[in-house]
Amino acid sequence: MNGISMEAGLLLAAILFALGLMGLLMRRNIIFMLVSVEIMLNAAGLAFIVAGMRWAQPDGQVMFIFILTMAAAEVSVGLALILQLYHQLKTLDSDAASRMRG
Amino acid sequence: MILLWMIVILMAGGVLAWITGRVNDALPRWISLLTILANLALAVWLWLAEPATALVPKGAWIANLSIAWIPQWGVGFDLALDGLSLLMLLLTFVLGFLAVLVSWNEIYTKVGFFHFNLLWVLAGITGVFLTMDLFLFYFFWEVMLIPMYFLIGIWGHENRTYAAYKFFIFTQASGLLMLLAILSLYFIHGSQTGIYTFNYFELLGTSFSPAMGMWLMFGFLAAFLVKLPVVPFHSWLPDAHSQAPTAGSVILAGLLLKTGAYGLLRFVLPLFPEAAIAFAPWAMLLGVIGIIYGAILAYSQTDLKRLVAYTSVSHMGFVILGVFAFNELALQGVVMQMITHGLSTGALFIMAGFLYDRIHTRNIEKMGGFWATAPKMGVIALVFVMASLGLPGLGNFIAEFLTLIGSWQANNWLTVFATIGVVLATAYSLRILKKVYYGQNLTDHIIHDLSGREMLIMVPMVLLILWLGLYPQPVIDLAKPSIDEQLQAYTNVPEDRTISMEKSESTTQPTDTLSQLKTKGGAYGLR
Amino acid sequence: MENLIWLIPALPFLGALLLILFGLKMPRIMVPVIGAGSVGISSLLTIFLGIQFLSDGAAMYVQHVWTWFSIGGFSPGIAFHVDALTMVFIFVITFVGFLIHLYSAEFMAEDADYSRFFASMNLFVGSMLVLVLADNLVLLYLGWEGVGLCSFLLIGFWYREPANGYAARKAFIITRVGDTAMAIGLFLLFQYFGTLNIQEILTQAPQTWSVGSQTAVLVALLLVGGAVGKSAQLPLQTWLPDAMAGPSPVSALIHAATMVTAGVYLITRTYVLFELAPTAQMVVAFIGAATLLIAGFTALTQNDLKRVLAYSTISQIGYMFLALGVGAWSAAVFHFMIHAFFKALLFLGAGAVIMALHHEHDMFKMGGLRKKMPVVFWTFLIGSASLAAVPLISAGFYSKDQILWLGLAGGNGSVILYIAALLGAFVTSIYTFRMVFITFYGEEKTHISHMPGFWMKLPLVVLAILSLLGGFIELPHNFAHFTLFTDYLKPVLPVIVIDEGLATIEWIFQIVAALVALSGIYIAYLFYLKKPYLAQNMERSKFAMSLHRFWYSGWGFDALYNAVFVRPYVYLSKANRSDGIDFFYTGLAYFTQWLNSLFTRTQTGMLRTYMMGVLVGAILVVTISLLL
Amino acid sequence: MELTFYIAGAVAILATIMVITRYNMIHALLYLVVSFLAVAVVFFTLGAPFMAALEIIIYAGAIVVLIIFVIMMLNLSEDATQQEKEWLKPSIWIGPAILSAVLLAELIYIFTAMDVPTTATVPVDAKLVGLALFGPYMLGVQLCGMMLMAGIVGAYHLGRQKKKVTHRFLEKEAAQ
Repeated sequence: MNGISMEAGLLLAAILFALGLMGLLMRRNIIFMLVSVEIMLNAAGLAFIVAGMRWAQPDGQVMFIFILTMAAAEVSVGLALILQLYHQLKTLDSDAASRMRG
Repeated sequence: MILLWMIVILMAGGVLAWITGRVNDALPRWISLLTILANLALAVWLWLAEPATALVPKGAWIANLSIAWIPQWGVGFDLALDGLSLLMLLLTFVLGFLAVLVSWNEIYTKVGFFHFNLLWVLAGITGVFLTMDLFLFYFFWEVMLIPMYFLIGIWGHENRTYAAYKFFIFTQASGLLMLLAILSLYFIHGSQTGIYTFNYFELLGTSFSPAMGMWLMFGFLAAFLVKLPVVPFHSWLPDAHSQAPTAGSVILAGLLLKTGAYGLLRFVLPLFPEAAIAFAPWAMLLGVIGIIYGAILAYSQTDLKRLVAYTSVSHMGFVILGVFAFNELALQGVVMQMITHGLSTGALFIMAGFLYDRIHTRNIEKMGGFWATAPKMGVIALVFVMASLGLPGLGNFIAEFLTLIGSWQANNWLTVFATIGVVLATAYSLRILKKVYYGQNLTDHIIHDLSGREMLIMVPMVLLILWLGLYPQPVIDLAKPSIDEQLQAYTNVPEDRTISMEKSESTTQPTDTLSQLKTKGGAYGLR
Repeated sequence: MENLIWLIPALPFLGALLLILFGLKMPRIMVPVIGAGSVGISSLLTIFLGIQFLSDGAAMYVQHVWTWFSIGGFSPGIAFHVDALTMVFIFVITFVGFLIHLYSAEFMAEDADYSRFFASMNLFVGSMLVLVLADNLVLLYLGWEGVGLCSFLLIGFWYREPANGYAARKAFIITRVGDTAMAIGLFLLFQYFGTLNIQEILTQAPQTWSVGSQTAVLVALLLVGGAVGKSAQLPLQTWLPDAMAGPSPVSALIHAATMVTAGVYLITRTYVLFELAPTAQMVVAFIGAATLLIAGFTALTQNDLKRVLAYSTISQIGYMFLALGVGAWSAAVFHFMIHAFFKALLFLGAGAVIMALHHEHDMFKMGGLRKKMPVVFWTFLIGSASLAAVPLISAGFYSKDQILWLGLAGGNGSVILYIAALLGAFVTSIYTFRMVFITFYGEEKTHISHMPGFWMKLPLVVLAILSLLGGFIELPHNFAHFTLFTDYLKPVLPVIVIDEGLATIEWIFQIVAALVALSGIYIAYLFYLKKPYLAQNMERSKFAMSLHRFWYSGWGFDALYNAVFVRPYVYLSKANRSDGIDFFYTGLAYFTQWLNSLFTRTQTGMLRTYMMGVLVGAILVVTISLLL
Repeated sequence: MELTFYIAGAVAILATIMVITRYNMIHALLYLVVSFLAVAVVFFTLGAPFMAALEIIIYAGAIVVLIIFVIMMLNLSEDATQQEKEWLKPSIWIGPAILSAVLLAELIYIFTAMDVPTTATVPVDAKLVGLALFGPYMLGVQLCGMMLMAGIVGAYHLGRQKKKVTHRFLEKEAAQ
């Protein structure tokens, strides 16, 4: 039992999420975009944990673990894709990969 | 069980025809012919055995079959056969038989796949005519749609792709509306009684608020009126009919349109008596507009198949006119119209196919004087042209006369206009005869008279249409119990109305909770 | 014998069936044997039936062959009803029909479609018999439409000529307009009586409706609609002159003797309804009077021999309608019978003339045939005398005089009707003898190629005898009390009430009628034989010319209908050939395509743009859910 | 404890701002590690020590290290930083920033406008989490396993350096 209110936790999560979103939209560098996505995922996990604490249920933490796993998988696949992309286009500019031609 | 066999035989025959089509072109033809004949024999046997089974206190039902399919959702594999279905099945197999014969010398590409599609369309139609489970009904409704799309799209005439798409989009879009209505019906019935089921008999007693009933009926009507077709929704039909191969046109005009009429009789009338009565004058008006509009358009067409297609629009107007007259005479007329229109229009399409075979055009401006060299063809064409204008002694007269005399009891003025449609029918029908068979032959082609195979197709049709015109009583007797059943809801209307009004008040309760449930998903849930 | 009634219509049908199935394969000689033979046997049966009918004194025979269909108490049967009225009609149909078949055996002998001709003719005779024998209105309607079909087939018999096809189609469609009215009448009758059995309706109607009831008037008028269509009366008369495109025997049988009088039969058959609806009966009388005048004046100006006869047929049926309108039922039926004899005779005679002159229809290219074709001339003359109602010796005098007299003295008679009928009679005798003088007198203008043989002369002679003697079975009251025909029909049709005040001076009117007929003949003689320049002088005046043109065109009815109905309809149909409603759906398709091209632009491939979209969407969703 | 929470939260926010504004990638990643650590502290203050540990091990440890490795593999030159400077102009970032701010404002409004009585959080220990994971969420755990497997296989497949470009999405681009 501690005195931290749920609002404060959720507020933090919201701010982190918004910052991640801002980063995602601002940067053209694809690695920065990936990093921003990580921040957003992390913020979502934080929200889950705060909610779980509020109701004294383990479910929030379980969800965080799932998000964590997902983030790990996502990062590995994402980085692999970035590697390929750089190999092909010789740049990390996300706008350069705007053509979907197979 | 015999009902299931009918569908299974057709589907299996289709697959077999496809497989053997890779080996040999003739095999699929024979296989489909035998398949359909087997089914025809089954149907005839059911008919002849009918007096014995009629004594069973089941009422109108001659045979039925009920297998649980997806019991969790209340979906059953329920088939049942009454006089109406049996008549439709007989028509299906007769026309199917003729369709195979017609394509004997017409289809040379992908013969196996053609017959697969043909048989699957027939299987779908058979299913539609038999099924007593709305889910299954929708399933078969789709089964008959997709093979038909291929029939038009692959073996059709010059503009086939456009026609096939148009056909598909019209019927599919309207079918989805029906699915929506079926699902709402399912949930409404479920929330009222606690029994979630698609079974037709269970759903029969469902009552709704008047507005709800109206909307649900419109869902069903959308599918059936497009299929029928009724005038503002008819524009797929001329394209599909004129572009389809002969067998496709025969099945489209003879059977697919009838599924719409059958749906009206089987589902719309008994399920939504309230809404149907409220909508009846408008429906009859649509029918009359269809009769006259179709006739006017048919008059000026130059493409023979297109002309016949518009006559279908006109003739199907009688169906909706009769259905919404809610009396026995009119409904008998409608059933008769379904059968005789299937035969007469089918025959006219087949004649158009024969002519296309000979001169490779469907343009009647390029025809003329064919009577001189093809008198047999002329006589048979004469019979069916006369059938289409409603000459007494041929089946169509009985149909139109009964429909009109029945609808007269319901609405005088509309019937008067519908009767005027018969004059217009005379104009366009005689135009066919005059353009094609009268006058001078201006083409270089010498028109050969009908061959033995062609006579084998046409002679039974002539005999059938004459039989239906001179002694239709067996058909009427067969259809009577089911028509009585469909009309049950209308025999004591005032009483019914009060009951359902009371019920409709209680039904508002569950729908209200339903609507609350929906909004729970919104932002308010967070508070 | 009464169990064999069904054979009377069945035999011609059988003949037609045989000819349709095997007509092309059987030896040529068999075709007329089957065609005429079946009708011949029918007529023999009819005569036997008639003898039995007269001798055993039964009011009617009814034979129920099978129930056509039966739905909830409505069960019209294929059932035949024979009473005195029917007997007259089936006698005329089978007997005159047989004679015309005999005639056609020779007349059509050269035609390639010999068997098609006889098949259609047999089908016609069968349908016509069904029409008059039917015991219910549905079966009557079957016969009614059946004869319409045969009329269509036979008018368009020489189908290679496009004009014939048009004429056939016109005939069918115009009569169909009338049939529609009749069908609506049937619906109305069914609504009130729950049955369409004629006898039941006739017995129930007086109990259901009072005299002058609006429904009764409506029903009667609708039936009149059917009758005017079939009988080529105003306003649906325009098809009959064009129907002359068919072979002459067809014109004789269908468009003179039998089918066109179906309307007369229908009204007579349902006379009870008309007695309940005096207004409708009045309408019938005036339709008859107007038609007989219009058609008579039109006949005056025609050049085509058969068209003269066609208009005269319209005019004569107008007399029958007039008789029906004043309630002189038996007079109408009597005139029907006599008219069948002499008009069939005239058409057959005209056919012989036309055949002899290489299918020349124009009277002014004929002439001088009196010497060359004596049999045809004399029989034609007898027919003409009957048509013009030459007093005392011709049958036509007795039947027409009766109508004239009853038109004035009958219960519903009036002076207007009488004057119209008298004027009509005057015109009739002018145009009839104009036709005779132009065709048979004067000098020969076209060479004769084909003289009628025995089979063509025999029917002419038989019909000529009937046209002379047929009238003596019914004499005017003041000659002798010898009214066989009226007495015979008395059980079926009520006897007309005669104004007693006028009855004493009936002889004056008879003399007037006789003088009118004779003076008409004299005027024709004067204008076309004695002093032809008189006619030419008259044609020079401007007024006469325009009047002539107006009459020649049949009082402009064709042009009127073309302008009011046909052309707008065809225009409407042609204008909308590609189906206006379809534009909506193609428009929908184009709209969808346009939307597609619009939304494709958002597919830039830029990740950040997509993200921006997601963000805007999220903001929108959150905002909306906050606001609601 | 409360104070720790607020301080850690502030650190996390600041560090994240730094992450998204750095031109140099490695600097950004270092700030990211700080951000993750701060969030881990937040977890700890909330009473979820096990989650805090996982956050440090996986996010701050594994994931960031993975990204650094990749950056090293790419062997970026000095130009990259220059490039970033060009890309990150106010005209580019002002729009997204405003929109994100709007969203944030709405979220804050939603959280603060709740009329649910604010109660303090209750710590839940790792044992309960374990029980839940291998009890009702068994299926989820299995799915996660499968997903990780798929991720590994996918990463291996995609990340392979090939002599010749064969990936169908990118073949044409490479050919140009």
